[in-house]
Formats: sequence, structure tokens, C-alpha cells
Amino acid sequence: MSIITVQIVAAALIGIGLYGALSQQSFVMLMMGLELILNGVMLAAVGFWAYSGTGIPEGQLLTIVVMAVMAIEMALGFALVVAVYRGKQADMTEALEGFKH
Amino acid sequence: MELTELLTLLIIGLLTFAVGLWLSGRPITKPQYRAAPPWPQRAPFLGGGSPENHAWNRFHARYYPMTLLLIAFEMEMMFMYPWAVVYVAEGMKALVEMGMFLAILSVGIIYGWREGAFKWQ
Amino acid sequence: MSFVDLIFLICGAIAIFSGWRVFCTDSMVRASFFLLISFIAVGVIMLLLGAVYLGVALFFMMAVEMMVMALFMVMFMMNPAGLNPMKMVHQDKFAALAGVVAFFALSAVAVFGDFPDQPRPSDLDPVVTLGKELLGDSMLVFESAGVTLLATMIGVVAMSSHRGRYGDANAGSRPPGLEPGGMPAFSGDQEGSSGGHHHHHH
Amino acid sequence: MTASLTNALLVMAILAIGVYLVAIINRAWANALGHSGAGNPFTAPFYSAASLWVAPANTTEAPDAMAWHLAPVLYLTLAAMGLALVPWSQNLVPVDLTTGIVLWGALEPLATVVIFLHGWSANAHLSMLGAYRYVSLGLSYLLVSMFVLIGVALPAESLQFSAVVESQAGLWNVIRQPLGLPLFLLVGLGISFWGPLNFADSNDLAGGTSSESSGRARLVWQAGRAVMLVAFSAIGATAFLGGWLGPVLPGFVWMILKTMVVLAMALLLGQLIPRFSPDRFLTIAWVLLLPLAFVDLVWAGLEALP
Amino acid sequence: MAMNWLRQLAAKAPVPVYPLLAGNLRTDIQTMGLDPRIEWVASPRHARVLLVAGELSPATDRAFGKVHDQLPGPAASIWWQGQPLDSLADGATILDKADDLGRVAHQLQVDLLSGKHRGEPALCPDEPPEPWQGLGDIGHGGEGMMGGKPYGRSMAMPTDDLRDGLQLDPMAFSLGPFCSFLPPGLEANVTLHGDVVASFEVCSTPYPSLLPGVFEKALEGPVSITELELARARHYLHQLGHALWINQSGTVAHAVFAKARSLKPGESLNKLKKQLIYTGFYRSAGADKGVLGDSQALMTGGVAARACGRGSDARVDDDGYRSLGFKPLVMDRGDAAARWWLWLEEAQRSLQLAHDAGPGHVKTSNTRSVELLRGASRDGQLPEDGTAMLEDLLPGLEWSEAMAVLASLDLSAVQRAGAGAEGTL
Repeated sequence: MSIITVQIVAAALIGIGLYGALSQQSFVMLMMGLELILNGVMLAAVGFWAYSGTGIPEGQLLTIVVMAVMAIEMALGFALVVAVYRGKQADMTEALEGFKH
Repeated sequence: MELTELLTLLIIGLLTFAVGLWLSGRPITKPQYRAAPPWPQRAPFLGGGSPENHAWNRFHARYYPMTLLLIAFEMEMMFMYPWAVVYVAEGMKALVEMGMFLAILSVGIIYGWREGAFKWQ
Repeated sequence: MSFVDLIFLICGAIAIFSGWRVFCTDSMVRASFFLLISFIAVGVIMLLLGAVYLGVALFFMMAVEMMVMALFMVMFMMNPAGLNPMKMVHQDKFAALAGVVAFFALSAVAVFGDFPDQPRPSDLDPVVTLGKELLGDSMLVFESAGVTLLATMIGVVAMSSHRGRYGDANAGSRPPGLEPGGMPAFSGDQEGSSGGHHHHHH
Repeated sequence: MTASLTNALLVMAILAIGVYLVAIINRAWANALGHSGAGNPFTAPFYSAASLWVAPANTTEAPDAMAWHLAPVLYLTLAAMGLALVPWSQNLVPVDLTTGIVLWGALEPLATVVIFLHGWSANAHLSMLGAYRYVSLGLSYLLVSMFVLIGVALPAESLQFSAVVESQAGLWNVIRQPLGLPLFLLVGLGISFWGPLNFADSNDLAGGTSSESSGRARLVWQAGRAVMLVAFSAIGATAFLGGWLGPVLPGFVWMILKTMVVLAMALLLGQLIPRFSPDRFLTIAWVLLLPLAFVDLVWAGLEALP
Repeated sequence: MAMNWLRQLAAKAPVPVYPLLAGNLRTDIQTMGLDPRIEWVASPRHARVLLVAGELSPATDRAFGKVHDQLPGPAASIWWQGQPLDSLADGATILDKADDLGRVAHQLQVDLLSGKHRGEPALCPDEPPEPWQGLGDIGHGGEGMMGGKPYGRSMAMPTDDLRDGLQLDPMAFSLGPFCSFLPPGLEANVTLHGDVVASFEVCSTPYPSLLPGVFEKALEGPVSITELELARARHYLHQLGHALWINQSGTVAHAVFAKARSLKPGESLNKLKKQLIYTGFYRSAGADKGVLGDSQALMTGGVAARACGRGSDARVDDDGYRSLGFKPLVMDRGDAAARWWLWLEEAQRSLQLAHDAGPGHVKTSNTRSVELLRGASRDGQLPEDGTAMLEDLLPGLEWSEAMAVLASLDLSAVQRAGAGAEGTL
């Protein structure tokens, strides 16, 4: 376990997440991809923090901020899904295009 | 040392998992391919009735607004645990800051309550 | 190879494998919980890295989020359990390529980049430093997070709630056009009728 | 490594004894409440367990076979991990994690996930209803539990359970923070879906999430519930009743006694109080219990200030 | 045959029995459950033995087969108050006396565990509900997103929701007639949206309840009020016990049944009453639901009507009761909790009446109008089945509330067992 291996794992998670986010048709699955990307980002942040040699708290804080972003993204994303479904009974990303007036 | 504690936790987890697996017996993994209980025994129990469809469908979880509020509200727990550790050392300042933080979020809870988010939709 | 390395490798493999399974399983519930497994494995790696608080906190944050994810998956996806196998992807090749490129680019940065590689001080208590930081220098982050979360909560309730303050959220909207067994219809003629939720046209 | 193994075996032993203890106390309460059929509390648990053991397993038409098989095992594992966090005496702490309180907080939603999976995986209607109902409970008691436990972390200045015990040397938290234990009891009934909070495996769903399971899988499921209840009681005793602290007797004896007190209270409540309506409990949890947990936290905070 | 030690231990456990009611015999079943050698279970999956109580009718043969086959084998049935099915008659265990159930079931359990009894044959053919093998890409039987019948069952299609604007899949199934949480014999087509009942369509009504012997006699001529009122108190306590069981208070329910078995005139139920108040039974799931409308209350009659503020009680027309100073008990809330409350109050008052009537052997005098366990008989007219009202009453309720409301209503038709036939006393 070193900073390089940790970053490679993080890179793999980000790569898979990117694939998911770009390829999935369903909005909820797309969010899964985003979550996976953020998962990799968090791991990378903690990796940098752990090997920075100083243990500055900003590394941890960054992770918390990423988590907050994740929580907000999920909450708003799902609320959007509910609102869209209410109107159109669809959960596909394409359905969202109807909202781009 | 923290790693020793984690190792113990891991051992306990794995050990219980193994014991649990042993206790729960041989799995019937692919019911459709292997010798398994006969079909009538496997039908969902409805007291003699029968289902029209699979149980797995788009289920209306009627508490969904609560779950969304929870995701947002739970984030605040992330801040609370480190706060609790330094609370006594920081004293009044910590109390006031967390009080403000909680007060802000309580507004969200009250709003959610007023809008009926904590009711079965 | 030490014991820690071994566990790191196993967890890394689990995190990547279950992250990949998320996008190739038919059952939405399984997909959510594969993602949860991926998060848990990452949390264990964080613990190994000495982030005792963040690793454990990741467990509870993600357990809740993935539970909610699974709920919404089952609520809104057709065929949520994947009883009929399906593949709902677009631009599959391009996406896979983008993923692979991103992986190699980031790995290259990790391998060839020049990062500090020293263990953190052994007497450091990550929770205490984090708490001090939150109440000290980063207080603004902390309080603004509160306001952001409040905004999120209000937005979430306003968007998802049926009993809106101004009456039914979908008052005036037309019934959806879905052919039984077909894909959801979203033809243009339904637009403009969604007066109840114009507030999220960002 | 040896120490780790010894500690692990110790937790396993406590786990086995704990299941037995729950069965005994539960039957003793049933006898006391006028249930004539509860049998001899000391031998009946063995008979019932053997009866479940020899009963054949069941499956459903198209289950999520992996989840169906693993959910009870995982629930038992989570319960054991909860049990591992308990400090039995000053020197006998199987897992003395510096963030033990956070880990307990993480076990609760993970248990919710597992209980949901148990009901979901059968692909049967009544068990699905139980699973969904439970999620509404599991997600709403979570915050209450976290606030209450943060309350005990304040005077301890630590998230470590052993530090929480030491911080109670002067006065137990049950007196310092009187709202804590009652709120936490509700959490315990929730996490093991016992009695009034048995939304998952209830009679009006013919057994809910376990209505389709039988035999050894059901034995593991029931054992998991019992262990979870023991783990909760031990955590409750640690957080509110001063853990191993006490005069004359050795620490672990005190700890066992206190755990049994909390366990007996939870089991009595479980038998006496009828089930809440899931709908109403959701409102109660957010509108009544959560503010009460706030009050508890503020109380704890003011009390902890030097 | 030899058993290994585990099976020997298992044989000592209370026999898990699933009660399958082919007649309105819930009260008897509840009393039989007091035997420590057996234990009623909520799902046939948990059972080793099936108790078939009552006479099966050909109409329910299919449903019976389903439940029978859902016991994980080897399992066996015990037949009580009815003839075994022809296909199972060979070597069937028939129970003559209710008190014998513990012994018989235990013997059956020993035989099953030791392998002496090989279990009963299945009644339904061993095949999936729909053929599925070989269809679809992986042989799962469905195609497309929602098409076909994957794994033998189709998938649901979305419908309008009754409260919320979300159009999601309903959960539709038929329930009963052998559900332990429904009135025995009630069969219904249920549609759920989430866990809220969207529609509840009664397909077959519950089995009619037979009048206990003493009520039969009261329709013929004067009977001792003491005897009549003790039977009444017992019945209401059993109803209350069932409601407690539905609301997850199994232990308390058990204690109530035990009490009901040996009621004495003048006994006080105050302790139980206080316990139910303090433990919040009257505020449990569904307690404030199931308010009956006027016509529904009249249709149901008896306690349900009095819980809605209708003071009809045939006992006021009886000189015997009048001499004891009888006045009807009335509440005006009309919800499930009010009915539970009145059940206990009525039981208490019945015990008091039984006590007061005791010394002078006061007898009933009016045979034309008798207050029965549900409603009253007027000129020989007995209350009719009222389950149709469930179709209006239950939709909109959450599942546990709906089940609690069901447990607060006694809607089955009342029938006379015929002159001289033994009742449940």
C-alpha cells in the first residue's frame, strides 16, 4: 500500500464511474456513475492526506465536502426524478430534455 | 494501536460470518436448476390466495420525502462527531456554533413537517 | 508484503469489482448494494490509511444513501429486479473508451507525478484535528454547509412533495402516455402542461 | 495476533450466551405476564432451536438467491460487530476503536439494508411489505440514536466507548442526561425490530420478511435479532449506566448485570407494548423524538461545560 | 426408529402448528393454543403440522391444496371437526377432542422427526405457475422490458394512485380464505399501492359463526342469565385477544385467552383494562381508523353499533335484564379502538351481570329479541354477513391499520347450529 497504489485504485473507480455516467440511459443509474466517481475522488483525497506527511486537516475536510456534494446531488437528483415522473412517468435521461425549454 | 483493533474486528466479522453460513445450511442457490422444494411449496404465501404478478415491481414507498430529507440532514452528522470530541476543549464557542448549525437545519425539518414530508404520502 | 498490504489489495479488488458489477447487473437493488459494497471497501482502505473517522463515517453515510438509492430504484425503474434481462445504455463504446482513458490518464498522473510519500505523524489524532479545524479556520465551510443543506432540504421537499403549498403538485398535468409494455412516451405535446413544477427549470 | 484471536473468541462466547440469555429472559417475562405455554425458560430455548435446526429449508419461486441466503448471516455478523465494541471491563475491551460510537451508528443503517434485503429477496408479497415498512422505521430512528450517542460523547471528549465509561466515574449518564436512555431503548427495539417496533416480521403479515423462510435460515435470523438486542443492551449499559464502574464487584460482573437490566427492560417493553402504526411512527420519530434528542444533546452539552 | 440427539431435542419443542380454519372456529383455536405442547405459527412455512379445523368445502379445495403444500415437508395434517380430504384420508390423524390436540400433535411431531411418518403427499402438481423454461435469452421465460412471464409470473403495469400523483405498479393478489390475520373464510382480491390498500374486493364471505349452545337455547326459551353472560364475556375477550395478537402483543393475548377459559361471575377485569390503557393498546396501529358510517353501524349491529353511539341493545327489552338494572353501554367515537374498548367493557359488565343474576337465578324472558354476540335477533331474524362494507372501509388504510380494523369488526353472518347441536361451549 503506497500512495501510487491507492491512487490507481481511485483512478479505476473514477474510470468505471465515468463509463457509467456516460453510458447509462436511466437517470438513477447515471447517478450511480457519479457516486462512483466521487467515491474515487474521496479515496484519492484521503490517500493524499495520509501520505502528505503533515496530516493537515484540509485533506479530511475535502473528503467531507465531497460527501456533502454527494448527499446534495443525491437528494436533489431524486427529488428531480420524483418531479419528472409525476409529470411524465419516466425516469430516463432523455425525458429530462423536456425541461430544457 | 488502531490497526490491531481493526484486525480484531475483522476476525470477529469473518468468524461470525463463517459460523452464520454454517448455521444457515446449504444454500438453495438456483431454485430453477437444482433439486429444490416443489413448486407449490415455493409459491408466495397468501393464505390460499395467489398473486397476479411478481412481488418485485415499482413499489410505492410512501415515505420517500422523508428519505430525501434524511440524506440532506444526515450530512450534518459528519460534522457533529468531530465537533463532539473537541466540544469541551472549545467550550462556549463550540456550543454556539453547533447551535447555529442545528438551528439552521431545524428550519428545514420544520419546513418539511409543515409540508407533510413526515406523513405517508 | 505485510498484512495491511494484503487487506488493501483485497479491498481494492472488491471496490473495483463491485463498482464494475453495478453497471452489469440486471437487478436495480443489487446494483445499489454493489455500489454500497464498493463504498464499504473504500471505507476499509481509508481505515487502513489511518482515517479512522472518515472511513467509518463513510459506512453510515453510504449505507443510508444506498438504501435510499435502492428505494428510488425500485420505485421508478421498470423491471426493477431485472426479471427480464436488459441493457439500457447509449453511446456504450464511447463511454467505455472515456472510462479507460480516464483510468490510464489518472494512473499515469499517480505513477509519474511527484507526490509526497511520507506517513503522517504517529501522534496525530485525525478526529481532534478535524474538529479543531471545523471550529477554527474552516468555520465558514461548516456554517455554509449548513445553509446549503437547508437549501437542499427545502428544495427537495418542494420538488418531491405532492401536497405543495399551492395545491396539488401535478394539478393540471396530463396523464402520461405510456403504452403497456412499451417505453415511456415523452412527446412534446405534454410540455407546457407541467405548470406545477416550473420552479426547477434551471 | 493472539490477543486479537482471544478477543474474537471471547466475543463469540458472549454471542452464544447472549442468545440464550435473551431466550431465557423473554420466556421468564412471558411466564410472569400469564403466558402458560412458554415452558421452562432454561431448557425450552434448546428445544426450539433444535426444532428450527431440523426443519427443512424453503425457497421461493424466483428469489434473489444470494441475498436470500446471505441476509440472515449478514445480520448476525453486524450484530456480532456491534457486540465487539462493548468494553466489558477496564482491561477487557475486544475492539476499542477510537471511533466506536461512529461505528455503532454505521451498524444501524447497515442493519436496515440487510433487513430490507431479507424481505426483498424472497420475491413474495407479504415479506416485501415488511421490508418496506421496516425501512421507514430504520431510516427515522437513526438520527435519534446518533444524537443520543453524541450526547454521551460530549463529556467523554472522545468517540471511544471505553472513554465514555471513564467519563461516568463521577455520575452516570442516565442521571446526567435523563432523556438519553429512554430514547436509546426505542433504538434498541428498532434495530432488532422487537415488540412495538416489529414492523418487519409482524403477525399481520404472517411473519413479514421471514414469512417465507424456514428451518436453519430462520434460526440464524432469530439468533441475529437476539444478538443485536444483546449488543444494543450492552452498548446502552456502557453509554448510560456507567459500564464496568461499580463498587465491590469486579468490573465485568457489573457490566453483565447492567446489560441484563437494559435487556430485561427492552424485552418487557417488547412484550407489553403493541405495535405502532408505521405511518404514525414516522411522524413521531421526526416531530417528537428528534426534537427530544436535540434537547438531550443541548442538555448534555450544557452539563458537560466546565 | 432411532433419532439422533438433535431430533430428540427438537421433538421436545412445542409443535409448530398452522391453524387452517375451515369453519368459524377461531375462539376454539385460541383456547387450544393454551396447551404448552403446541404453538400456533403465523405462516405455514414455520409449521410442521397443519391443523384443519372444520369441514372443508369443495369450493376451497384449491386454496387448501396451496396452503397444505406450503408446509416444508415432511409435514402432516390433523383433522378436527371435519372429514379428511379423500387424497389424504389414508392414515390421516383425526382429532376427536380439542383437549387432545397437544398429545396428538406431539406424537405426530415425534413420528415426523423419526421418519416413521414420511409426510403427506403434495396436493398440487409440481410445476411452475406458468411454463417458462426455454423462453427468452436466458431461459427465464420473459422478453423485452416488461413482457412475457419471466419465471412464471407476469409483471405489473402502472396505474393511477389514490392519493399521490405517482403512477406506480399496484400489488394485486387474492388473499385467503385461510389467512390467520383475516376472519376465517374471508377471501378477497386486494390491490395495494405501496402498502396502502387501494381496493379490497370480497370474493367469498367469512364462514358464518355458529351460535353457542346457550344462545341457541335463549332463542327457544328462558335461560340463566349467568350462563349467557359468561359466554358473552368469553367471546368478547377472545375477540380482544385476536386484536392484541394482530398488534404484536402475543403474550398479552395469550394471557387474555387463559383468563377467558376460566371466567368467574363477578370477576374484575380492571387490571387488564389498566394494562391496555397504559401500554397504549388503544393508540396502536389502526386504533383511530375504521370509523363506521350510520348504515354500516346498523348493519353490523351489536358492539360496533354501540361504539358508534347507537344505543341499540336487545337486552333492554328483556324483563330479566331490566330487573338487574341493565343499561346499554354506548360510545360515540366509532373507530377500532372504541370497539376494542367496548369489548372489554362489555365483558366486564357481562361478568357483573352474571354475578348479579347468580343468587336469584334470574332468567331471560324475551325470546323474540335476543342480544347475540354480534347484533341481535329480531323475531328469529339473525344478523347477516356484513363483509361487503370492507370494500368501502379498508381502501386508503395502511396495511397494518387495515388489518387492525379487520380485527375490530365481527362481520360474519350468524347461524343456528340446529336444535340440540353442540356449540362452542
